[in-house]
Amino acid sequence: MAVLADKTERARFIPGQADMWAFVLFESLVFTAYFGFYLFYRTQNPEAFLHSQAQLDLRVGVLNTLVLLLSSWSMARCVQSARAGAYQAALRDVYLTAFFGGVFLCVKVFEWARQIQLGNNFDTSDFFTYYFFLTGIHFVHLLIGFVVLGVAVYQLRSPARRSQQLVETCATYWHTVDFLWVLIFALLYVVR
Amino acid sequence: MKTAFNKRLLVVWLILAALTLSYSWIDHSLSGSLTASALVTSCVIVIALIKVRIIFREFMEVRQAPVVLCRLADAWVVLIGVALLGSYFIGTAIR
Amino acid sequence: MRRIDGELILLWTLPATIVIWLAAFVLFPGFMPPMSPTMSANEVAAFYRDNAAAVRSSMIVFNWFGVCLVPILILIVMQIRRMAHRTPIFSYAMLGCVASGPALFLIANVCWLLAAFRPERNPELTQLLNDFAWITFTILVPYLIGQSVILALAIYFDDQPNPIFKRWVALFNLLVAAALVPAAFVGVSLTGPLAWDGVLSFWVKNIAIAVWIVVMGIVLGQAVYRERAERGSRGEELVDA
Amino acid sequence: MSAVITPPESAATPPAGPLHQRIVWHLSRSPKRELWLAWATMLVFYNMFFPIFFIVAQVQPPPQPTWDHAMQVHWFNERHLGIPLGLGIIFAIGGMNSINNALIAYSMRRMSITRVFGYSYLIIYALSAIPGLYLLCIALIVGTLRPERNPEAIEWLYDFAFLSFDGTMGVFLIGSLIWMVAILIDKNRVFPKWFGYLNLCNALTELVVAPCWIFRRGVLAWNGQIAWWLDMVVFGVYQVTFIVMLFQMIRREDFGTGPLPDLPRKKKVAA
Repeated sequence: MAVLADKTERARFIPGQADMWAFVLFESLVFTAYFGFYLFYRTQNPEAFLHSQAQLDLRVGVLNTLVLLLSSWSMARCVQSARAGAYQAALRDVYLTAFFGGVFLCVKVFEWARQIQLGNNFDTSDFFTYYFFLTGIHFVHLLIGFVVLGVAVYQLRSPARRSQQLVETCATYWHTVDFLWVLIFALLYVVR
Repeated sequence: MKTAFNKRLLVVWLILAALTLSYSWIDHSLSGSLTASALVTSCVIVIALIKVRIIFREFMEVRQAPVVLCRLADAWVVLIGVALLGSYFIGTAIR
Repeated sequence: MRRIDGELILLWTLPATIVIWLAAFVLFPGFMPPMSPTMSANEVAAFYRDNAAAVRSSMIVFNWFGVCLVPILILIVMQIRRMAHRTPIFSYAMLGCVASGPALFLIANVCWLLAAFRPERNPELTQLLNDFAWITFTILVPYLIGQSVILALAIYFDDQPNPIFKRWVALFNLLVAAALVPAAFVGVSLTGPLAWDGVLSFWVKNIAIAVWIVVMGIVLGQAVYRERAERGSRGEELVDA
Repeated sequence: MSAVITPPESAATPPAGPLHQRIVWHLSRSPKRELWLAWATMLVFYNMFFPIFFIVAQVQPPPQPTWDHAMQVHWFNERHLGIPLGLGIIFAIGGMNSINNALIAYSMRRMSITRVFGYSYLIIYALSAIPGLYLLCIALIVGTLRPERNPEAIEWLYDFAFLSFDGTMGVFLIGSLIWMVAILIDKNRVFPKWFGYLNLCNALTELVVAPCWIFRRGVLAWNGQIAWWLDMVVFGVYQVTFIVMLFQMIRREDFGTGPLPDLPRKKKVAA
């Protein structure tokens, strides 16, 4: 009951800076263009793409997706804890997010190393060009995500700062990295 | 109050995880056949977009955002979907 | 307050720079008169074979002292800062121009030295290096034009009873900038006034640069000395305590 | 720093009259004339820059990296006048670029941050013009200079030009990031924060250009849809945005050190 009252009382609000949403929408357009080129050229030579794609291990992709979803989950919890004033819990959730992000990075590097061992380099086939390109640019976004998490930690640690808006902005960025991976995962591993 | 919120997020995560695992099932049911399939592709993209929309609404809290942002986020999901399926089917058609 | 100790030392490096540059310029056998762009590959190769020592020594000297104009340009930046402007935008723009001229010149310089390094090389490659060096040397004008025009604008906007530089310096700089423009079109032709040995691309451009250095050296010197005199008469400490 | 003169209030209001008179007033008499002049220079520079590369010299969009020697020589021959003339104009007006960078550096000076940002941006962009613009223009001009030159040497110039253009984005990338950080931590509200994030978008697409060093065909080659076309679109959006942003900044400029005031909405209409 209290929850309901609280919810209706609070006006609808934009989570974080509206500016970050401009980034999210613009950046997802850029990624949509990458994906569009990938899907288009895939249909021009489906056999070669399918043949290369068969060398990816779907289980690694599923694992990574679950890990990144976990990190997003804890980031979402962090925002709610911070909003409720539970800053210790919020900090713990950011660290948890960073931990899952780190696991994702390690699995990703491991997967790259394995593909290179199998002889699939950046320039060996069209599919692996796109694979390394899309996972690589996403990797860069994730690395920036760690800087963003650092900002969130910096905000949460001192009572003098604790800007809820900035924490939400950081979370919005992190979820963007997550949903971009959801798309990349679907397009690289499962699309036929 | 906190536990109530967390339960919802947990359910959201479980749904997302289930959708992710559904890919395993799709992949398994194809049992390694190397053929292009517009049906599989469409399903996969649609499932991914559903996941994206759930992330938008629940994790990114668009659900509680002003209506403009809600509509904008939904429009973006549709836009991405149209662009992806469009490039796939146009590519298939003019091959 | 900006510290000015040592400005005179930097200012007086200019005559030394001019002497060194002039000596190296005359020493390079390709400048007096400038090499013709219509030379065949074999002639170019023979030129570097026969004149290797002179090419090397002059270009090594240029390599050492090519950046010597930078302190002078920074002194001009400092004088622009004294002008009655509301923003430091002209001094910023001037600062952005300072390093690019020497950087492009050093590319030409390296190409000349490379051309002379292996006389037995395929003449076509030597000719390629020679072309690259000459085109780069001639076309390095964008920031020279830029700094002249920026300086002219800065002087024009210097609204005070006793401006840092007189108005004619602005006009002079615009004139120099105009004289440098034709050199940007050096690639249009291998013969005539625009070719790299032509009247406009070689003689007008290089004489304009030389005159600019001398004239700006003098007016800059006047401005620097005047600033010191003004500070002295106001009883300020010239020596940094 | 510069001596600040406060002009009488009457001098600060533009005279009534036709548009061109007001423009002349803004560029020569207005208290903000230095900034307006720099902005106008930027507008002129970019309005000449793109038409020259695309229409006069016709060196953009870039040709195929996969062409054989005969095609490359033919490509240079077709432009034997366009390249030296068009790129000659670039060399003649190149100095304007320094004024553009100075204006952007000034925007960082107006922020509540250390001067290091503005100076770093200025120097980085002054440096980046050499590999990113002038060197490749020189290679193209040398390529058109002698049609009878050995085709292998022509190929070397061809590769040099386009790889130098596409492949040296790092300097622009870091410059963009410096501007981004400056905007995001600024408390003077010089630019909206979303413009800071747009800098990040621009920086990220410049990363994507790097594979042109590896690929000779496909979307990541130096003329590829991702490495060149998409990058151009994002850069175009970014560029138009920053020109508009700087315009707004100059209109709001009050020559103070605190937060930039918002534009008085009503007054503008009345004037």
